Amino acid sequence: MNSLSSEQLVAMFNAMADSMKSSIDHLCELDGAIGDADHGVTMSLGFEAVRGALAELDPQQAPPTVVFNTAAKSFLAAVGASAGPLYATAFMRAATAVKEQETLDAAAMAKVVEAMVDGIRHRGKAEAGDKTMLDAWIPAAQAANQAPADTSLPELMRQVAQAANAGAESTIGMQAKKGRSAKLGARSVGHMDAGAASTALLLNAASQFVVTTFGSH
Amino acid sequence: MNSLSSEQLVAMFNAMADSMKSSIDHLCELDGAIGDADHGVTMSLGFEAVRGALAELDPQQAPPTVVFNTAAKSFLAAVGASAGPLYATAFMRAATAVKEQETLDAAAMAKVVEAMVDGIRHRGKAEAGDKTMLDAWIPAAQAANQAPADTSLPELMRQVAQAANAGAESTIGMQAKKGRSAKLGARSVGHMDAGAASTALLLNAASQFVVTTFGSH
Amino acid sequence: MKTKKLINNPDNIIEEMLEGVLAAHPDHLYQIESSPRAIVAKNGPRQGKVGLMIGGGSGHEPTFLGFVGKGLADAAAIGNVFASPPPDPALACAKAIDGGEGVLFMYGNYAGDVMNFDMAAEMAAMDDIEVRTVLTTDDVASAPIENRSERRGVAGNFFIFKAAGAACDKMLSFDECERVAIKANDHTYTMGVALGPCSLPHTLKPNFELGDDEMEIGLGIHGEPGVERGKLRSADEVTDALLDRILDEMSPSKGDRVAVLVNSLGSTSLMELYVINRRVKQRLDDINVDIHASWVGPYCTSLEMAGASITLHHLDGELTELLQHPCDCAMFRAG
Amino acid sequence: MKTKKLINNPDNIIEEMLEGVLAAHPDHLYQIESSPRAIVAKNGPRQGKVGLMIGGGSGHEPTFLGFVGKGLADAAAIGNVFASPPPDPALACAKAIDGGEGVLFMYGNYAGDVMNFDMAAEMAAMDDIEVRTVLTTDDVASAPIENRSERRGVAGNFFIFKAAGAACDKMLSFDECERVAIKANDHTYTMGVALGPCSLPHTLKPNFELGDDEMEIGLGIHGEPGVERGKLRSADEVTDALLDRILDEMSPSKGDRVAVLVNSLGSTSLMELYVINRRVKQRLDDINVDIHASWVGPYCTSLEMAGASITLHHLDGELTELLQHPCDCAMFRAG
Ligand SMILES: Nc1ncnc2c1ncn2[C@@H]1O[C@H](COP(=O)(O)OP(=O)(O)O)[C@@H](O)[C@H]1O
Ligand SMILES: Nc1ncnc2c1ncn2[C@@H]1O[C@H](COP(=O)(O)OP(=O)(O)O)[C@@H](O)[C@H]1O
Ligand SMILES: [Mg+2]
Ligand SMILES: [Mg+2]
Ligand SMILES: [Mg+2]
Ligand SMILES: [Mg+2]
Repeated sequence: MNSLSSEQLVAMFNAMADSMKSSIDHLCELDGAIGDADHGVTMSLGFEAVRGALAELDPQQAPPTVVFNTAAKSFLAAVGASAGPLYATAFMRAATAVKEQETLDAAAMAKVVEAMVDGIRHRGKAEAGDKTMLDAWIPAAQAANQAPADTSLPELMRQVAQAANAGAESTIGMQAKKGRSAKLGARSVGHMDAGAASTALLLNAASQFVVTTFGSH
Repeated sequence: MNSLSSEQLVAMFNAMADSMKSSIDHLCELDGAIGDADHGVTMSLGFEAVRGALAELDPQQAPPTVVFNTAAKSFLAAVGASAGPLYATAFMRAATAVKEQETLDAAAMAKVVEAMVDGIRHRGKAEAGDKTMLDAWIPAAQAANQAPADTSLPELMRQVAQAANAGAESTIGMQAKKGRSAKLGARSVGHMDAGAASTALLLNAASQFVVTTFGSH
Repeated sequence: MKTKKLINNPDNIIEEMLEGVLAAHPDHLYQIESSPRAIVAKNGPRQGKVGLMIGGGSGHEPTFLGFVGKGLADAAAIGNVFASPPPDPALACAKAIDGGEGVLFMYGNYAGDVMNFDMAAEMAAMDDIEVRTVLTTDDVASAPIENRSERRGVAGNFFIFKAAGAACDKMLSFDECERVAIKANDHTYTMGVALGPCSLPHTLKPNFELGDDEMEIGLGIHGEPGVERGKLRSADEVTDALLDRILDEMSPSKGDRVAVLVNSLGSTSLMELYVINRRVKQRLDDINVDIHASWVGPYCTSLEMAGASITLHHLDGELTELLQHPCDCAMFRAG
Repeated sequence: MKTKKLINNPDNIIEEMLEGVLAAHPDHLYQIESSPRAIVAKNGPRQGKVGLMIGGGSGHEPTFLGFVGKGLADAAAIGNVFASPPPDPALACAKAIDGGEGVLFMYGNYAGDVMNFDMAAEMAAMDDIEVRTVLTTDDVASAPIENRSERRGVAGNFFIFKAAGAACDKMLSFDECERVAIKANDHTYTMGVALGPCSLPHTLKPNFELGDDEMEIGLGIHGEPGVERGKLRSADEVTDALLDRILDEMSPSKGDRVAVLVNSLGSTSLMELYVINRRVKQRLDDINVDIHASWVGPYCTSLEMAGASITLHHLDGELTELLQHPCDCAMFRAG
């Protein structure tokens, strides 16, 4: 069965970093409509810091749990903001979830996604429907959780990404309840949440990476 | 012979005030190209102050010399800037030049224009060709001075205004030597001097007023 | 079209700004070597004194950096532009300024700041430093009065930090310092208006759009949408609109005293601010409210945003004394 | 498209601004009743002291108003936006601050100011008040060094007025005060850069045009064209371009001391100014020039113009002492 090595996991983080870098303006624009216009900068700075920290690791010596923990620390230290604690906590939970694993197969990746959602929920105390990144992450975790046991890693990631896309889309109709845009009330309706948008981009980049690495089945 | 009463002189000042008011943006733009973009504001504020002060006079009791002195004081008090001392001095000289006169005929108006030039020259210490309002005032005074003794008041004013127009035009090719735009050196070439432009506008408004009042001969 | 700024690589802008700040204010401030986004007052922190840490995203200068100094804040944790700092600099500040009596964390109420500073507080607790947090929530426009605790902290920080800093400097107990901080926040009301956007150094694009003849009342200091968008009105009308909402909530009695802050969001000139201040004085005179003191200028900015805010700090004897207490900061002095 | 401003009728803007200034700073300033554009320090002027009057057009706040106070200027004569005041307020100031030892007039070297203030000086002489004038000419870009006396006065006013004000406050003789003022001016060098225009309240139109990606070095504080227009460069490159011209003229020796002013023309943010200040420090460190003190912020603005200027004040023992001399003004305090 397909399974990501630590080296491949690092490469997947780099693919996500690339995706954030090329989306800076787009995400800032989304955040600008109902927030403070910095989400693209924050996500890109954060993932560039992750890229840099992971490059220092020797993937032979560093199992996936170390990769996630390194990502957590470097992301947080680089950016703060809302995204910092949320993603740092998410990555730390992911690190715990894969503590014993040498490589990550479909089942492990499903655990990763679910652990990340737990982390984001724990840190931010938001609920589904509050118009945050959770509205992309929760359906992503549900897709991972509901996938049959024999789903391949590429197929799993495809479904996860697709669910995140739909989740991000669904935030357009929502009224913000958490975060900066919450002060907006009804005026937040009609705009996609920037954090949900970046979630979808990240999971699509991850899915694409897996497909490229293993083929689509 | 045609001769301006004090009442008509006041009305002529009001016509000049109207002209300045409708030229604020134009004169500011000219000043902006090589100066500090305020000449239209200054001239209009100044002439509005003159309008206000002259309205307080009883023209029956106030000979032309009083009108000019009142204009000098109110203009200066309202605006300062470069235009303030220059026009205040000019009006004071005009007041002296017509001290004995009950009304102003062509000869008196010629003296007024020449006295004003003397005042501006005395106060500003500029020379012909320095790219200032003098480059419109000096030809205006020359026209007044060279007009045959029998020139009618409307005709005199027409010639004065025409000379000022040509003088203002001639500043386009000049390099500034006095005033704010003097720091510019060669970059001042190609722009009409704002003070010369307002001089032409003032003298045209005055000429038009005289023509309207007395007909063109 | 990109907004023009005098910057170098935007990735380094905070470090470069801090280098410039330290170069200009070496007698007031130092940077913690292991955590350079932690900026500490040279003469503030001392044994037996409650420490006061403030902080938040950059781009609001002189808030927060400028209010670090003897008599006001002991340290500031500095984030990226409009982004909360991570926990690390806040933790480093807490350690540097702890005088054994606990450390007060004060900052504007934004989700990101709360998460990061709370993490820092938890970490400080592990090092046996007691941290308590008082959030500033002076932005009247950002939530109805029933939900005051959800409001954002904006320019009123100036008065709230000043009161708390004075309490700390007077060596009051942790309980007292916390009480004073909460009280100062409760007595502080801000309303702002924006006329034009600012641009983040990374994007150089306006962070919101506003019609050529429009203004927005209640817009946040990071460009978060406000409560009312409309045609630009005269300074007096805008001042009245802002003051009406403030006075409505504050409901001062005749003879009450206030301190006033008329603040520029960035590019609005002192000339305009003083015109506004004139109207504030007229309105307060009309209802017999005394002005104890006024500050007019750029105290809490949003980079080069155009607009202004008005803050009233509703004084009683205690708050007056705290306001008068001397302080000596890099970018602000009083007393 | 009109520039948006928080103003009322522009014809009243100076009176309204002054009303707001007096409302905010009643302990520092008063207005002469018969000449309301004459603003006088409450605690500055006194018998036996040379009086210092500064002044010029409005729109540069906190210059000139903000520098009136004990230890600095005794009074300021206030003009319309970018327009010299008429002689009357200057004369009123001179009368109000004359302590029997004479009055020093100091202001930037602009034709309009010279004409108006000279008229005031002549009128003062008729009232037996001796007036001497020292023009500030710190703008390096505005004329070649051979014609230093033709240069404009810009942000360096800050240091020049400070030195002269200290000399007056120390009760030095008229000759000494004049000597110090001239010396301070000779030791002060400013270079500025503009990134965008401002608009006069009456026209609400940009006072000059600049390409979307352009800057102009040496542009005057009223928008007068500068010496070099080009593509916007990085903060470090621009700082170097400005400093190179200053250092070239000042030609400091190793171990010399300077005071630094990094000034915003209006909408350029503190963040950018501190980035510039960082580079100034690096450059001065490189050539072993000591920084005695630095000021960073909006000290001499052009309404909301975008851009900045750098001023170096070349110190010796005397100028250092004068700079350190305390002053307490409405918008500025030192010592
Ligand atoms: N409490 C929360 N729980 C989950 N997600 C949140 C929460 N608060 C904010 N977010 C997400 O963070 C995004 C904003 O992130 P970012 O712009 O980086 O931080 P900031 O809000 O500090 O500027 C929002 O679009 C939203 O998706
Ligand atoms: N010394 C001078 N002599 C004659 N005219 C002058 C002199 N200096 C300036 N001017 C005129 O004044 C005009 C500028 O006036 P204005 O804009 O009102 O004043 P300021 O230069 O103070 O902004 C110039 O265009 C020029 O024509
Ligand atoms: Mg954001
Ligand atoms: Mg002008
Ligand atoms: Mg943010
Ligand atoms: Mg002018």
